[in-house]
Amino acid sequence: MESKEKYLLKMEHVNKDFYGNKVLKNINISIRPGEIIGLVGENGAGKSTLMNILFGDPIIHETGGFEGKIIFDGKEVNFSSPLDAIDAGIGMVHQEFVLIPGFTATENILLTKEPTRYNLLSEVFGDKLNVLDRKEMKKQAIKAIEMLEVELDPEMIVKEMPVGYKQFTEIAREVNKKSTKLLMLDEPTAVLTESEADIVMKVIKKLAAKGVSIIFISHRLQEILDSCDKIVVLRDGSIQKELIPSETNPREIAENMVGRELVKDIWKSKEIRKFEETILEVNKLWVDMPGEQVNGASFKVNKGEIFGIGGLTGQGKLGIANGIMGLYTAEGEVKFKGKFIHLNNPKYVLEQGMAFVSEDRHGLGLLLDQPIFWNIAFTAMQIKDNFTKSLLGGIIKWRDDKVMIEVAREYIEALKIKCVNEKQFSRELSGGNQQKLCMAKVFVLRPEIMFVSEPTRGIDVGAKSLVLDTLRRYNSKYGTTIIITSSELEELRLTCDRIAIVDEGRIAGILPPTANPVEFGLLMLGKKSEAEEVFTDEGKD
Amino acid sequence: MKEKIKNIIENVGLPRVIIFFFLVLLFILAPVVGIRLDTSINDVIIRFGMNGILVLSLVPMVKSGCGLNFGLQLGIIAGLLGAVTSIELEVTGFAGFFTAIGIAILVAVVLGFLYGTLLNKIKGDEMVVATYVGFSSVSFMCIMWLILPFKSPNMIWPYGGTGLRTTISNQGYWFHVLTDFLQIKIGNHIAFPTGTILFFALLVFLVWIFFRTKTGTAIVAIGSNPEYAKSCGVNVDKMRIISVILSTIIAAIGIIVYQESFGFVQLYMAPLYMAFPAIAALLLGGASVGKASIKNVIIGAFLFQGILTMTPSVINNIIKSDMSESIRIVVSNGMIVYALTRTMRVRS
Amino acid sequence: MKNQNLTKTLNPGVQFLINYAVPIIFTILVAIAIPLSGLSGEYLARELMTRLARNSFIILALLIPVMAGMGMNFSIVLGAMAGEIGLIFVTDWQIVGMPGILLAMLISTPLAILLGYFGGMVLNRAKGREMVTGFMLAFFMNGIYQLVVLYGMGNIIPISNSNILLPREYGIRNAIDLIGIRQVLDKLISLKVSGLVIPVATLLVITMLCVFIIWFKKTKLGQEIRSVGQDNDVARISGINVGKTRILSIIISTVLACYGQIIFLQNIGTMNTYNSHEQVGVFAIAALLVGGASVSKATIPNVFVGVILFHTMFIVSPRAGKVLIGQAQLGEYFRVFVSYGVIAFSLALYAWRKRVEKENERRKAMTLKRVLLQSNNTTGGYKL
Amino acid sequence: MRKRIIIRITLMVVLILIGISLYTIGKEHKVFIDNKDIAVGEIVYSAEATYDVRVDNQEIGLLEKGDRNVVKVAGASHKIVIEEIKDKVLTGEKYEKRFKLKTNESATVNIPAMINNKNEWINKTN
Repeated sequence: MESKEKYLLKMEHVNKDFYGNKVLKNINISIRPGEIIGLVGENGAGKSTLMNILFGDPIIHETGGFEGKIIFDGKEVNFSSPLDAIDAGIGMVHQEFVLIPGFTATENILLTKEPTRYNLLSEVFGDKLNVLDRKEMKKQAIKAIEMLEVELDPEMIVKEMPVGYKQFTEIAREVNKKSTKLLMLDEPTAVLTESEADIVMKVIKKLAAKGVSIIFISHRLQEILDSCDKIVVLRDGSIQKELIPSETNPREIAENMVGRELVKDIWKSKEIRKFEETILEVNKLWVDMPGEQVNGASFKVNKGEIFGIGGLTGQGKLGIANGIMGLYTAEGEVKFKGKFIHLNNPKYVLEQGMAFVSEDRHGLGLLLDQPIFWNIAFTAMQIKDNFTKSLLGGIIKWRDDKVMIEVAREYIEALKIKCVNEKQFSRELSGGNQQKLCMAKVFVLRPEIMFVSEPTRGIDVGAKSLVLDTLRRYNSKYGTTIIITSSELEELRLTCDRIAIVDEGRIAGILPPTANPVEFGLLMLGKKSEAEEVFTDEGKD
Repeated sequence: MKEKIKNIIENVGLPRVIIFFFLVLLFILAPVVGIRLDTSINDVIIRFGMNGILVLSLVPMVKSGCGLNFGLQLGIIAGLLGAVTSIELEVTGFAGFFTAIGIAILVAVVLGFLYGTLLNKIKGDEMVVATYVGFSSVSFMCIMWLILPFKSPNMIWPYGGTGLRTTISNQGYWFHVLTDFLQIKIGNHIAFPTGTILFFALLVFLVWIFFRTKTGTAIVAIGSNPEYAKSCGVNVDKMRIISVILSTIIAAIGIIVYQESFGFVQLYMAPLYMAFPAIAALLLGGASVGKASIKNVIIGAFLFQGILTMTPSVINNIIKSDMSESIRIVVSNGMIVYALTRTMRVRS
Repeated sequence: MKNQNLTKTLNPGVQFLINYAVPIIFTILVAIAIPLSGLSGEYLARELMTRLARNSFIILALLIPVMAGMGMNFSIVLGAMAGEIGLIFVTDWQIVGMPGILLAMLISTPLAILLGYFGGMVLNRAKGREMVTGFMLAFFMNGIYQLVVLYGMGNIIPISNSNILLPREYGIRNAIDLIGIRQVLDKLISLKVSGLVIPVATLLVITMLCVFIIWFKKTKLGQEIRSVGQDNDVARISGINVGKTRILSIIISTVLACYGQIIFLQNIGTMNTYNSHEQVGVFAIAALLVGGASVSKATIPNVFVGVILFHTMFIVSPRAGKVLIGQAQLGEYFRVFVSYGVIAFSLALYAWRKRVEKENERRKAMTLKRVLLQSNNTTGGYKL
Repeated sequence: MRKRIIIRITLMVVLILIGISLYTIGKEHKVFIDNKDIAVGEIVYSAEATYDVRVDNQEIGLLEKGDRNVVKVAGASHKIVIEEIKDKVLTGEKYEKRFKLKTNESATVNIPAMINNKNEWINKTN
């Protein structure tokens, strides 16, 4: 019984699967009051699912709940909604700000928890007609802010706050719920500058000193080493290792996070290709893509190679391709075959001979409500006037459905796209086949550089290798330069000739696929000091 | 079986099912209360020819993702200008009809361009802004009808008043040039308006051709996924303007055909609410805010005109009072409200 | 590199001009039209006072849905219909004077609540296009109203007063004389100040509504409505029932519009059974927009500035038209054009600014981050 | 919570009561005033003078012999005041009566009967 008293939270043998896909395996974590736990892991390692279970996200229940036991504050719990979790004393600070922009800090801190004054009309129309007690609200807000020991004007409007202050407001709101015993923070420093992040970390430590237990996810290694009492490294849904900061080093963390050695063997049997000519030169690229901002990335890609871009989610790796292709506002210098190209003009870039398979298949990869042959031929028709017949001396460019269908059939055959026929709507295809369709669309253009983002996201294992094989074959057959952006380091290492890791919107380093996985891990965690930089000519300031 | 029926109703939409059966009921009741079915059907066909083109004019804008064209009145204004000018120029017969259309197209291109440019600046709020752009341009034209220097005695107020009359007869100019073209008369009751229907078919064919071209294809792509189209190098704004111009031109032609059959050019506030019946008809034909086809136009125009023709005669005969106006308001506006609330549910 | 003008914030003067474009243009228009019309100041003041008392209430009914982020509530027409049905009954029962007005309000309240609930539900299903849906809903309900009043009343719904029934003995006449309650509220307490009759009681009622709205903003419900209006998602995550809150705001607006229409009609003294409500939404919204309100922000001062500017234009434009081209008709059309035009212009301006501002904010945030990153060379990794 | 339900129900009841009372105090009635001869049993009371008539302080005007006038009044209880006029001069003779009307009732007041305090001075009809 003694041990139960000592721990605020105990997770025992927690398992969770999504439709048969195991995402958490036998998780055991215990937290003492006032303890800070850092959660580290690659994308898809299970960090978010773990948090969602603790916070009672409805999605967990909708997908059949979880196995195992969670004991919180001495009682076994199984929250079915965030409100239950909040009532029990769990607070959560999301990665995206959950604040009303036009309200003051006070109003946000106390949103839906406002103290009110009684009022006769409430007897008729309910408590909602009680008048807010502004004085008391301010008092409570100041108290919560004081707990954080930061300078934050309670009357400041959120819209006008610097990002760091917004984060303080969020934390203050969680703290204000008097019952909060456990605070979870999902990448609380991701959007902050270094000095702001320092203050947030200090706040977290102060809260812990006051007895609040804290779990936080971060990819900034230094933060974790500096602040945590315990570091939990997740990999593939299970706890790889629990580490004590004073007894570990960045290398060990990275090793536990990535640590796979299988790939090297595969590469032993393959030749390392050498490339001479530079085809694409990117210099100080800035891309304004929400959630994937690029902050001055520089790199070179050689003609004919398969170039990988990896990194953790939200660090900006997706922004690079989107920016160059003109889908998000970009600034910087991009040289293609030695010639500067205009940014922010998708048509121009396509005409130059670059093409893009987007990570967002449903959003901008496909015309879901149009037939397959349209999807394959559309871009080529618009850019290269393929599949059109000129009538009346070129006044009318008639769409040639017959040729479109022929070509579509060719690609369905070549890429083994499973479908009824070429007239089927692309919405009805499976994820893997939709992905092939996206690639077919680009193949038809015969580009010189092909960007492929997250080619295997959301498709099943069998289809994954098929997609990657197709890319490799296309590369060797036509010598097309391919730039793959992916969250899966494994697949990058299997496919690419060189791999760049993006961190905080910049290239942290470029490594050969044969490099030690730990080096990749270190780059992802923002530590390039120990990484080999033989391949990195750029990226330095 | 029950499931199946439920599914069909779900897919087609309850209001459409109700309206369809209501129409069937009206046709069944018609002979009972002593209304000749053949004349009724003939009436429906004539009115279909009158209004079909206006319904068709909505299609390009729906296809390009601009939503239902609540600013249809702009096209109508272009058409009115064409009609009035052709009468002023004293051109008669087919020549007059095509002069009217020619001028209307010129005006429609200009108005459509301006309208399209505006709609590009306010993406996402097209419908509500378009409604009031339509209303305000109709009332602006009211002022113009007063002060534009038209001289034809057939059009201005007889005793010294300034400005055009509220209704101008086109008899003696191009009244029924289409309707009487190759008209097929069967007995005393049926006069099939071959010319009108042929002209409608011609426009339908032209629209069909347009959507088979490279530009048309791009417009369809924008409508189904603007992000996709943009990523494929399509100039989304330009294509949207083209679709708006096209819609405006067809609406302009549509109103001229309407007047040709009706016999009068109606100015001032007459066009104010003309967008709604056309939109309701298209929706009734199975279109939605984001999707419309030529099939929807034909089915919708037929059903809607069927209701409009049949309700007054049948209902009045049964209950001896004219409820048709109210029923028309409920049916057409109810259909639009239904469609506006419907699409959001599908998306979310 | 493109769109760089977006990074620049507009200078405050230009910002002001854009924000208040509508009231500024209107002030200029009115300033030109008043001398043209040749109307005396006294006449103007008298007319304006009448219109201020008559129209303010129903415009105030628009404020709460704006707070809830639902834009201009075109479906206040539903409330107006409810008020008219109340008046029909009161006239039928021959209840006169203040009791008549109060009873009309009392019996139309449940109806207005019901219609508001219905309207709110419909608008909830049309998130993002509330305005056009509300507008069409008003048209649709107008048809239902016709069916009820023109065919149901005296038939299914008992109406005994033959004065308001059509000769065919069912259906209400086109115009109802509200002689029993004509200007009863306006004359309840009236004050004469050098020829100007001030309907004190009506103005008091309007003041009370203003106080109510100010108070309402301070309640918990008011706070919830404001948060829903600013950010649907954040409000929902914070545990606010967004759908219900939106419906409530429409109900309140509908009930207020119902009272507003009763106040309006008691001043006019006759009711056009089938037309009185038709333009209520358009004129109220146009007036509010003329007062400097936008789709997302409307205040009490906007209401009064709007009533004064908009109705001054209404009063003077037929005369001004007559002077200009010798036709009063021109002025009539001009004011219709202005009503619609103001709405079109304001809505378009708002939609355009919404897009530009969103872009602007993003650009600003990015530039800020860029400056921070460049001044801070250590980013990209923490050195040990 | 209980308290709240009671308050709400009471409020409902109060509102309904207010509605009913508004109905009664606002209900309009027609009151006819006759300055005509009237027979009560065997006796005939004849109209002899002109009267100035007021109902609920609402001036109706002069009613000459044999005349009838009508006035619309709101509410349930009413007061009628008549003053005798002979040779265009107020004689100072003043009579006052109060009466109540139910909903949907209208009344006919006979001045000669009223002056003579006969029960038949008022005749209420639906």
